[in-house]
Amino acid sequence: MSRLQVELPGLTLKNPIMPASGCFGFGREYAQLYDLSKLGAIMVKATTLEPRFGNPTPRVAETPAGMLNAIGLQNPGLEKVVTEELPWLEQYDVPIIANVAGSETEDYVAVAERISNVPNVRALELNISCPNVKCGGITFGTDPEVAGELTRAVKAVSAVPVYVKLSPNVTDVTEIARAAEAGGADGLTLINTLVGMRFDPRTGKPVIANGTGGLSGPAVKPVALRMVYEVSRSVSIPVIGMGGISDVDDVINFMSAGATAVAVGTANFVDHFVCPNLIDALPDRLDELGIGNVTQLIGRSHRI
Amino acid sequence: MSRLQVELPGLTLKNPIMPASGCFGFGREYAQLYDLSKLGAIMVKATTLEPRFGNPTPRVAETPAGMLNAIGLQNPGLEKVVTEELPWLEQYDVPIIANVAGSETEDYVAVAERISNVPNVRALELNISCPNVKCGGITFGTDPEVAGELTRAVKAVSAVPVYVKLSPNVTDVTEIARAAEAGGADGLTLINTLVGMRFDPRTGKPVIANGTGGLSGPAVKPVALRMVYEVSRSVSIPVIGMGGISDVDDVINFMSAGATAVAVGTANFVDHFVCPNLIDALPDRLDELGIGNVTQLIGRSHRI
Amino acid sequence: MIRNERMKVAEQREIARNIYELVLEGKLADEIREPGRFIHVKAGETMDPLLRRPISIADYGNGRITLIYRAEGCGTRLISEKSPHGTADVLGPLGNGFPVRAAAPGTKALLVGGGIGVPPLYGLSKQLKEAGVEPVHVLGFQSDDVVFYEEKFSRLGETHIATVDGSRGTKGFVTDVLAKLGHEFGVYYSCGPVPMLKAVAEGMAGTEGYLSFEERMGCGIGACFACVCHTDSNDRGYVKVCSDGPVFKAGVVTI
Amino acid sequence: MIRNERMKVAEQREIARNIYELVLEGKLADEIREPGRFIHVKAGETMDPLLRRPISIADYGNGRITLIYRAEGCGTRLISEKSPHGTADVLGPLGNGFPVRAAAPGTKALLVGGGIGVPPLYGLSKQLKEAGVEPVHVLGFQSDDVVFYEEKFSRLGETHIATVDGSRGTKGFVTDVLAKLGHEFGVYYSCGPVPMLKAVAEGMAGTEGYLSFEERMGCGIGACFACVCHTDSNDRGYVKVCSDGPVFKAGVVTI
Ligand SMILES: Cc1cc2nc3c(=O)[nH]c(=O)nc-3n(C[C@H](O)[C@H](O)[C@H](O)COP(=O)(O)OP(=O)(O)OC[C@H]3O[C@@H](n4cnc5c(N)ncnc54)[C@H](O)[C@@H]3O)c2cc1C
Ligand SMILES: Cc1cc2nc3c(=O)[nH]c(=O)nc-3n(C[C@H](O)[C@H](O)[C@H](O)COP(=O)(O)OP(=O)(O)OC[C@H]3O[C@@H](n4cnc5c(N)ncnc54)[C@H](O)[C@@H]3O)c2cc1C
Ligand SMILES: Cc1cc2nc3c(=O)[nH]c(=O)nc-3n(C[C@H](O)[C@H](O)[C@H](O)COP(=O)(O)O)c2cc1C
Ligand SMILES: Cc1cc2nc3c(=O)[nH]c(=O)nc-3n(C[C@H](O)[C@H](O)[C@H](O)COP(=O)(O)O)c2cc1C
Ligand code: FES
Ligand code: FES
Repeated sequence: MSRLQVELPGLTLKNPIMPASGCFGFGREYAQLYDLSKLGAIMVKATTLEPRFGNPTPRVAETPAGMLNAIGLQNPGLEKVVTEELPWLEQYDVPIIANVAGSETEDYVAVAERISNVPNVRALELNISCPNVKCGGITFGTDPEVAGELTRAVKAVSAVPVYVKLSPNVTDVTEIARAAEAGGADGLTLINTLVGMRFDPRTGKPVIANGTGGLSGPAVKPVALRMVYEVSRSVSIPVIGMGGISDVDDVINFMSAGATAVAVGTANFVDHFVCPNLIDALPDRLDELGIGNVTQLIGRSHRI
Repeated sequence: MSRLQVELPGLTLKNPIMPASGCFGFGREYAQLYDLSKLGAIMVKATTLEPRFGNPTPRVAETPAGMLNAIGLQNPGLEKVVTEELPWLEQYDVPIIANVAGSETEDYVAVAERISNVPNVRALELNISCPNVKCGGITFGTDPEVAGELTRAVKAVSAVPVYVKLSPNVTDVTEIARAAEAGGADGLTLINTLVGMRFDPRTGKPVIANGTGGLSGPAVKPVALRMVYEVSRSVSIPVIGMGGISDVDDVINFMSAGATAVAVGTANFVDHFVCPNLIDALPDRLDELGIGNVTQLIGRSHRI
Repeated sequence: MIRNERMKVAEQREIARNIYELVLEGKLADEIREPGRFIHVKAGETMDPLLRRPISIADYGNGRITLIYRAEGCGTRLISEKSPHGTADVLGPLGNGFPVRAAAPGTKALLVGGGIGVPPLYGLSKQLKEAGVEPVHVLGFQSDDVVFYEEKFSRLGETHIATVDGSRGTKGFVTDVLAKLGHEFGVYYSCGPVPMLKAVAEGMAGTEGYLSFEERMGCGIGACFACVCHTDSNDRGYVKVCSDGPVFKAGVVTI
Repeated sequence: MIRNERMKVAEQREIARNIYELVLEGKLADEIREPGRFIHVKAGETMDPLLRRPISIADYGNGRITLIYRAEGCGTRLISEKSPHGTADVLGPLGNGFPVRAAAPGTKALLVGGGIGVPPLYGLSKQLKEAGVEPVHVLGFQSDDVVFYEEKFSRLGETHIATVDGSRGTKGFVTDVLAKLGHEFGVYYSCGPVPMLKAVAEGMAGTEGYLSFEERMGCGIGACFACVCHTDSNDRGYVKVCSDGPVFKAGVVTI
């Protein structure tokens, strides 16, 4: 077994590195740059029942060591994703984690049921934490009861393991984590973006047309690491960590904090080869640290 | 009246710029660098009933465009603050906002009662949001009922207006804001730090001896701006905004978002003259923007 | 092929107030087949500023590309500090450029640029000329001190300058010049701020035209949906400026 | 007086592997009265890296200061890229240095440095020598390729080098050299990693000594309480490395 391999419910990953949802589309663009089979997995863009156009532009704004986005879950809708995007990805030897979003429980359930039966979809990621849509998304992610219920409803129909994606915009992230676990979640992914704003000093108006946006990138990394640490200590299901990862020590640190694998979002816009670069750099860094197998990193901070 | 002057309960400020609590001690060190009378106000370091030594070191760690701190409210205690530090500040023509912290309601009340009677203390800032102490601090700042009760208890004894300092580590900051308002707060200050962590890749341990620390600096600015915007729209008491302010456009933007004045924390460590520099830069920037009076900025984004 | 390359800084100079001409050397230059494409440049070496900056390729050839940009915000100011010892981390070439073949040899083509929208028209004009098309340039700037490349454009064809304050050429906007131009054009090409594009497209209605757009970008390659514009011309209802554009046929993007 | 100055970069060179000597010019240099004080340097021009970096003043005079530092993390690497065209944003001088007068003229003083703790001892040694004290240097390094200033120290007095891998001088630690030194010292001064300081203080127990400490810093001027160490020597129970130190009399800081 390769020293980079990790096991997660539904997923045997060649390595613990995958692009985060929304930062990699359905893989077509990055496939121009490198072989997607190299990746541990791919978290594809959020899929909703109907196609969505998303929010007006500007949809992104730079912030110190971070960015705000309010894409608004633009996607071609379940039908196209299932008949066009996911089959296209079949040519690569890489498990797909399908990010599922909606406005009501019924939407989530409908998307989950159908998408979980696509052959290369090995897990679902329930997006209950998108801050950029008026209904649905984050409202599900801030109330433990609602989060637990939704998880239960989706678990009932899903043909593959279900990961719940947690919002950092909460007082106690472990409370939502435990509710998702109690609802039957097979794993957790975190963090989604922090709600933020930027203003234009000339007009006094928000720069993002939507007003608020989701903050991501290196700026949020300390918050993400803290939440991965807290959550992984308070549940017994595995965690996929993300939030500001851009170099190999970030991978090491998220795993030390308690993540079994990691996802890379914003960094794909800065270094378009970041995922394969991290995968290549990891063995050498493990050597330097005197660590034989990447799994030895997982939750190392809890033991000391 | 100067075009930079702003009015707040208990405070007539020459200008809307003041150093944030904990980043300026009791002013002695910065007084070596410039005349403190230039400042709009000074938010002095948290004062507790008894002296506190604080947390073990390392207490700070750098993060992308930010820093973590876990000082742990180190301070010489109420007696020394009232008899030595505040009287020393009497030589400057600048109103003092005293930051009050404690582990129990009684501590807050005792500190508030005595410190609010010191002549140059024109307002209190109730620190219910410090993430770096085991009891007290943030626990008061995440439960609206507890926050409201504490505010009421302190208001009952304070000789000066009371501002409540809000934690960003909550699901709905407006809920705590409204509870503080209902408890009789004269104003709100926000944000305190976001809870974060950093790890050492070699050891797998947290870099900050305390484990977690409070994230501040430019990295948190988008979150701070969003919360100032939300809170100022949901209460009718004034807001002092802070979180990552370092340049004159940040001042403009926090005021546009809804702040009546702003505080500068971490930036004092990067540019030790940042407060006087901002005060000097503000009139020119107002000219460029075609704005006559700084008060015209306040909540400008709400009107458009 | 899209490359990510540390290109060598061959030259960098300020050619007008805050306007820089940067010449980069590397393999990426050989991948460019069309004027009007762009590259995505990492401004500094740290996490702030974070995002790459999209800059049009003003000219290319012989293993080099020329960029012309305004040092404005924090990112472009850092780029302007790169000196001939150094390198620049560049992703590209990206997007789709101006179709040179849309202009028939022997006809006149109109090129209208505004401010930092002018640079990609230079490479376009050179190629039109080579293809036997006669380029006519109408270039708008804020004021005399930010005008650049007037002579270079003049060498390729008739060139009109407009400045808002009248400190060089016609006082006013490019549309003020257009109104007085007596030519027949087979096609027009334009790049500049949206209000200008809009005015040009209206003034040239009936003539085939190509417009280059700007939009805030994340990835620059079509993956993040940051740079989406509405369209009625396809059934998705949108186009992405970074990968479907930045150049679109007039009428495609709703402005 | 503490100044915040954009000092001119006069010289910058790598004097050992990843070890740089940086000479800065400015008014700040005239404010320094004592060896062992430090400055706080802004590494880049943006928000990342954010905090200033504390670096000891290795030498000063004639309107110049010399820093010697290891380019390790992101901040010191950026500092190492500053070239003689540029400037460095410096706050200082900060802290309290080594008391030269603690050594009586005619006596021998022991100076023990480890790695990047060696630099401030150079300025100290020069001043001791001028004051008629005979400095004896014991300098520890990881290996031959990171040894610096051996010749400069040798010119001032007896100099012993220890390297962990034995690639230069004595194999082992500075304490291995100290054990074999036959001299009588009136006072010792030391700067380096805490385990070294501890070992030196133990080995020299009974002799008056001064130790220079490092601690993570925020403000660098005593306002933020980041750099606090326990002490039994005052009734506050603590000292701040940045403003009470970095040099403390041996025994003051609990190690
Ligand atoms: C396809 C394309 C081609 C371009 N070609 C050129 C060119 O040849 N010459 C030139 O001077 N400029 C060009 N621009 C505009 C250039 O990208 C911006 O001026 C630049 O990104 C501003 O960065 P900054 O660091 O100066 O500003 P900042 O204000 O620090 O930028 C903050 C963020 O906003 C983005 N941004 C700011 N202005 C623009 C803008 N107008 N368009 C898109 N994003 C923006 C930045 O990329 C960054 O992410 C082009 C833009 C696009 C989309
Ligand atoms: C009073 C004093 C004098 C010093 N003198 C010298 C000197 O003359 N030459 C030299 O090479 N080094 C010296 N150091 C150590 C030097 O400050 C650190 O090596 C440097 O800050 C590391 O920055 P970085 O960007 O390379 O590392 P990073 O890992 O990027 O630094 C991250 C953060 O940790 C802090 N940090 C990292 N290491 C240290 C450290 N050892 N001490 C304090 N803070 C640290 C940085 O300042 C920064 O805030 C001194 C430290 C102090 C406190
Ligand atoms: C442009 C953009 C679009 C995103 N879209 C989605 C999405 O569709 N579904 C989702 O669950 N998360 C989405 N996210 C959040 C990321 O998957 C990730 O959780 C977050 O950005 C933190 O990671 P990072 O700092 O590495 O970007 C998006 C993030 C960005 C920047
Ligand atoms: C080193 C340090 C110490 C702080 N101590 C206090 C404190 O004692 N009381 C308090 O209310 N806030 C304290 N804060 C929080 C700041 O007052 C401020 O709310 C926060 O840092 C955000 O502003 P900034 O990003 O400008 O630093 C401290 C912050 C820092 C960085
Ligand atoms: S910038 Fe990402 S899709 Fe265009
Ligand atoms: S670094 Fe702030 S008190 Fe020493």
